[in-house]
Amino acid sequence: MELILSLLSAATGWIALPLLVVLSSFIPGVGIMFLREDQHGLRTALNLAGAVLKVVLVGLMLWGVSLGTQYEWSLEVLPGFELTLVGDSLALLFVTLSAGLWLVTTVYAVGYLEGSPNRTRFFSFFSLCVTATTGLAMAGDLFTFVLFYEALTWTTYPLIVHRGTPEALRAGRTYLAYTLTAGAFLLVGAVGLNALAGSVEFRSGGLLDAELVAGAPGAYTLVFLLLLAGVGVKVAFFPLHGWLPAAMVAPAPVSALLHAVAVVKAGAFGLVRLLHSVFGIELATDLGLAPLVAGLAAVTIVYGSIRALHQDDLKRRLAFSTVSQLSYIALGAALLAPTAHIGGIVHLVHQGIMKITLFFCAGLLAETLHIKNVSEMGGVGRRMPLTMLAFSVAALGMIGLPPMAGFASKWYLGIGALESGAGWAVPVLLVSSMLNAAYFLPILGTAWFHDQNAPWRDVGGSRRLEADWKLLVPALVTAALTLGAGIFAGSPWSPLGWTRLIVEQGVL
Amino acid sequence: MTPEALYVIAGAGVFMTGLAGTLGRAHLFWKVLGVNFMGSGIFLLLLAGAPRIPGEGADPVPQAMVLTGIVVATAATALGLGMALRVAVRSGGPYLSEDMPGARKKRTESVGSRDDHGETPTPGNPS
Amino acid sequence: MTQLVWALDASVAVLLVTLVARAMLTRDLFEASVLFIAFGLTLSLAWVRLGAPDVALAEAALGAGVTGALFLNAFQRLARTQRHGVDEGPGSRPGPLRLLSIGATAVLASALIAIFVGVPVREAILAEAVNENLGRTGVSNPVTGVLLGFRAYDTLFEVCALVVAMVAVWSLDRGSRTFARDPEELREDPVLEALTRLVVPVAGVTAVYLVWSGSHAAGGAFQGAALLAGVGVLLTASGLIRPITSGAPAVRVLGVMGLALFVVVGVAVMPWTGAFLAYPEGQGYPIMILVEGVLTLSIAVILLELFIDVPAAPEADPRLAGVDPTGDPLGRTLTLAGDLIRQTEEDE
Amino acid sequence: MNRIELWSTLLVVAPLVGAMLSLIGGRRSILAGLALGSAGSLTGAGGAWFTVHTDGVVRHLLGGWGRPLGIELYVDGLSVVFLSLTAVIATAVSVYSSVYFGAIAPPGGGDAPGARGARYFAPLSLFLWAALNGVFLSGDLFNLYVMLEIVGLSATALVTLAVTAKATEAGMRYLLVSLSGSMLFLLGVAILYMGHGTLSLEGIAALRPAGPSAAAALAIMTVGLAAKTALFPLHAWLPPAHAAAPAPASAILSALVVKASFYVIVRLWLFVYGLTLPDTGAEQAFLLLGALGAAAIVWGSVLALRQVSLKRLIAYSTVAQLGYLFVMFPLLTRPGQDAPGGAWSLDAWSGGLYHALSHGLAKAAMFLAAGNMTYAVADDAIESISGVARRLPMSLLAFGLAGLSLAGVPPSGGFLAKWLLLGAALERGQWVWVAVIAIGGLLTVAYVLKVARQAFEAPEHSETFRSVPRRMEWTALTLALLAVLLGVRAVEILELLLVGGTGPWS
Repeated sequence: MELILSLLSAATGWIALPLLVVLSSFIPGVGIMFLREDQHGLRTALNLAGAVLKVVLVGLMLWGVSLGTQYEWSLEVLPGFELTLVGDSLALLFVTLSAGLWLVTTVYAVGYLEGSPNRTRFFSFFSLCVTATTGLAMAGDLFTFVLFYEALTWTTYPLIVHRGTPEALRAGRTYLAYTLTAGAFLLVGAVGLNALAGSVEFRSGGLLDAELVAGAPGAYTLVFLLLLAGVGVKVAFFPLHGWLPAAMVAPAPVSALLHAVAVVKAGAFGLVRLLHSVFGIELATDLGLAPLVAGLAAVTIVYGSIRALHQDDLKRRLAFSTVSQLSYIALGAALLAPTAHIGGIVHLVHQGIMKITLFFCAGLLAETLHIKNVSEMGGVGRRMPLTMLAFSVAALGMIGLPPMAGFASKWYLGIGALESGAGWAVPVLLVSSMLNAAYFLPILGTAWFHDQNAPWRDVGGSRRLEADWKLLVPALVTAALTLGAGIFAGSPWSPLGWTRLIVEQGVL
Repeated sequence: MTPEALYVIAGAGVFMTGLAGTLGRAHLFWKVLGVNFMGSGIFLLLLAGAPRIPGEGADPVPQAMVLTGIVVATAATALGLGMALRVAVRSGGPYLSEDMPGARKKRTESVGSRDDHGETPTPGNPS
Repeated sequence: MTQLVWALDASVAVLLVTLVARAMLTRDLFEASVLFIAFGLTLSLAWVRLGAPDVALAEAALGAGVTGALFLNAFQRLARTQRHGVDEGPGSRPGPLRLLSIGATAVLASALIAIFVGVPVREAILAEAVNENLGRTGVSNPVTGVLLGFRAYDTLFEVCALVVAMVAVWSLDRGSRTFARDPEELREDPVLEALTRLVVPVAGVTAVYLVWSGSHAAGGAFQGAALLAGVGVLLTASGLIRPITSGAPAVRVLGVMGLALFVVVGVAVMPWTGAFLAYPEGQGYPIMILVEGVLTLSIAVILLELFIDVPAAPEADPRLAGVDPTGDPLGRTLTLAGDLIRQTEEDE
Repeated sequence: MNRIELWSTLLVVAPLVGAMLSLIGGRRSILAGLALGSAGSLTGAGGAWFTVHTDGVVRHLLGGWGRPLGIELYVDGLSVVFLSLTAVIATAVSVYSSVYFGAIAPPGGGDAPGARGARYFAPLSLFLWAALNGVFLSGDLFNLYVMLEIVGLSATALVTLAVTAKATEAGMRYLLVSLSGSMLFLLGVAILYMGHGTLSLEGIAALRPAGPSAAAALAIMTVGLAAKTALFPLHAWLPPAHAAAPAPASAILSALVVKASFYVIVRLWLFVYGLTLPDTGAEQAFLLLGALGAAAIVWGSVLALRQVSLKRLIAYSTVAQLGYLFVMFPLLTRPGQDAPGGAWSLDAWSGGLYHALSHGLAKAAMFLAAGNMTYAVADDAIESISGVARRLPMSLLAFGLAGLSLAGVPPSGGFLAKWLLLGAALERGQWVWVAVIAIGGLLTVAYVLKVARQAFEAPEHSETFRSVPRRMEWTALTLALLAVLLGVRAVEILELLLVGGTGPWS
């Protein structure tokens, strides 16, 4: 035991751990690609082994960072440009989120796709998708970020079109049209930043020097706008959000991945990096760019909520909810107050665990009872109580009721808005919370208190459980996390505690 | 005017006439012929234009180059005529189809079609 | 006297341009071929006037001779099957477009002349360098010295170009190869037979002489080979030897032998001299004569192949007509080849 | 004997001997010839790489004469990079062709067209290979002409190995363009020789060619070479020729042959004429080349998008991608000499040539993958490749990876090339090039996806699938993976490109 502990603590000192974290999903991903379609056991084993290993490695890194280890691994790609992976506390927050959720989503996906064709392809790209996400989370500079950001686009595409239906292909086209154009803007912006500043490194407090920027504010503003357009599509800022609801045709685990683990989070995370590690929040505020982002975020928050009200398709309603919720992160990051930053960044995690629970549940309903629309959900609480319990916990969290995780985010956001003098944001938050309640509470009401009002095609789970355990357990786990993150928000190891550490350490 | 200058002029004339023939005539035979003339014109320019030692014959280096050039031209001509004959068999005449009137409608930059590449070698011509 | 010489040069120059213009303007393929040969002969006169007898020989043998024969051959085959002996296509008739292009040609030719006139005259650095170093090659004809000594690398690849053309023409081949006349028919043509019997020995001896003399006077492998190839054409045409096909291993070996020897010699000297094609001091002459001799044979075979392998009267392959028109070229090829092989096996 | 003599001789002689070997014997000697050519070229390229890396620029005085009398082989980083690219791609294509044609007919199969491919592909491609190496090694103008002629003759013969009327016509047109281009090049050589009295590239460079006649020579040669490179608007011959050729031939033609004449253009403009020097006033000419390149990118991509035939789509993509190579030129010179790197933009130089490399690998992979698909469904129409995703996942993966590399999606060589080119353009604040590069990338994605989408559709007649030999699938995938790997680390290759390449000769 001693020996293992000492080995582990020695391992935490190995500063190339970030590379291993990336490889832990890359190698299974590539390996799976060369498996035959019928090698289910080996494929699942590879997948789970990678996912568990990633969680373990991330755990080691968390431990190491709390001990003060600085993780960094780099490879010179071009003269002057390195592929740099760093493991600072901000990166780790995101990595932990995606590694943890990837594990549960893998279990869920194995259950969800049982018996369907092309699983080799699916799981291969599933792993590669997470590889890209962890890579961009730990990117130490904009070059590395762009690299993984584009890779993320491409590894997600086969997942979105997985079903191969005309609808799926159309959604895939929409997705690519948005994200690739955005990728081109991001690329040009990154190259432009390098041409202007001579470096694209992420630094605490911002890379750019205020005096340098004062020399050519126009050029820097242009670069910011290009980069903003690049990340803005994945954050689904209004009016760049069109791809997200369209991508709902993908299988439920993919939606979970898109909305919680990878894609939109990559955009939000990129926005945080752009505001804090490239420009620096003071500089961005001086240039009037951070307020611009905050304004956009406020508009999107309200817009997304209003659109969500009118969706009968459950997944579409959740998608518009995502559009709205993501902008909380953007809003928090763009305000000039540490408290707001804490609120924004912690929402990255909170929104992730809550939204993934909701999508798991939506998938459960669709798989077990073929329920796709809100109007068909009457009485479903009696048929699938555990599922609906998980759903309710997450939905209430989204509205922001204590003690669920969402409450903490909104509380910090509100305080931060007042602190930074952006009092106008508080009504926005309130309106949005009311709208959240307006589109989530009716669902809960229908599910728990109405009678069955539509025919279900009940394909059932096992006799003892209401549904397949591989689908149900992940949903319950994430629901528990939602509750736990709220209840234990005071603990230093909770997302909130860790985020406060990030802000207090000055990593931003 | 030195004799060399005369031959430089002749070389330029031969080259340009050959070029004009290659571009202007649709018949593949004349295209190959034109390329040959272009070569001969350049050989003249090369040998007549090259610096020379007074009182001696032509510079041996361009002489060797022209010799090489003549051989290469022969090789190219043989291949060119061989191909032209194949075109004559397979397309029904010693012309490239887009050079022919009426073929213009089928633009060179055509989108292509299934039969664009799925054509059988056309059986020969009505002889 | 000098005026007379100038007049000669001027008329040769004018004749050259006129012949080209006539050849490019005529609609008759045969006429164009003959004009090409006449052009080649006039050009070799120009080479003599420019002090380049080696080039003159090569031009007469290869430019006018072999290439001219290729054109005549092509004419014959086109004319035999269809009315393609006469060009009816675009660009063949006089018209405003032609006038325009004649004008443009004249303008561009003047521009080209202006360019050449504008070139600053330099000393003949290379010619002098050749003179200085010729002794080290072992030959006294500077052109041969350049071809097989100083710039042997170019010559090697020039032979390579010939081999490539031969292979390329082989790879084109599909259709009958009946070039030779019927042996029965030959007996009824005493003139050709007599001519063949008379010309062949003379030409053969001349070819050997040309190769040997190349080391000190005008001549060399290419000119000799062209002559030999002419002999071969005559022999094949008269039916005294059967037409050689690309399938014959002997032809393949003969065709690449010269190139192979050239390469082998070039590499073999490297342990002593350290560079490709660098002959040891004093060994240059025998090596060059050896290479040249073998080259002559190979080039003669290649030229003969280039000549006789231009396919006879193009005719449709009936076996191709029934092939499924859909499919990539390769797919078609596959079925076709399979059918043919099966057929051959059945025949046997 | 110095090492470079050995390596450069090996590079030229090995494919040459291989070609002769494969010509005189049967199937076994064809395989032996291909193996000899591949092994010799790979060794030679590796050796040359090492030599240039340690010794810098090296020369091989053929015949021991040296310039100006003899011919010199000149080997710097640029040559080595192209030699290595040729060695890798031609080796892969050799492996591929040994199965591709071998599956069709034994060499002794008589006069049948299929047998012709099996019989003549190996010798022709090996001769082509030797001449390509010859181009990349040559330090002599006239030698370049001879090599380019051999390249042209063997390349056209490769096109006509396919038996259709289209292929014959395409080959004929290609031959005429190629020969005319060579003639224009030779005319330029004549002018330069007259004015400088030497044929050596370095010798002419030392005399600093300038003035109207030298400029005219350069213009004439460039037109000829641009026709051979299929630079817009002289590109019309390329799509039919590259589309009609047998798949392994298409791979060589698109990946290597057009690069040979591009290489000569680079040598002439940047090295012999030293046009990046500040006082040469070449900006307008560079701008023209760049504008033609930009037009090629847009025009080629749009037409690629409209094709219904798979190989024509890839061929038009070649037209477009070649445009990037010419966009490099206007970005090469930088305003303000005091900038680091002098008047020469390292980013543009590295980016342009890195693009040539990654395009070579990716395009070869694409054509081989397309060859597998058309082989399987016996049709070249895009609409008939439905179901390929299930039947030939490896080929489709190769096609996809190669396509993404062309589009500049990371990680790939194409991404790094685009990053560098964009950097050079933004450094000068020239947004036009930025826009063209970005739009070209998006259009590339569009036409690659057009193929990929069709591959995912359910096939109409699944029973018509022909099984594809594994080796054909693996070679395509290997090349595609190499194109991706180029994106992981470029440092060594870019350093190599700077050996003898940081500025014009003086």
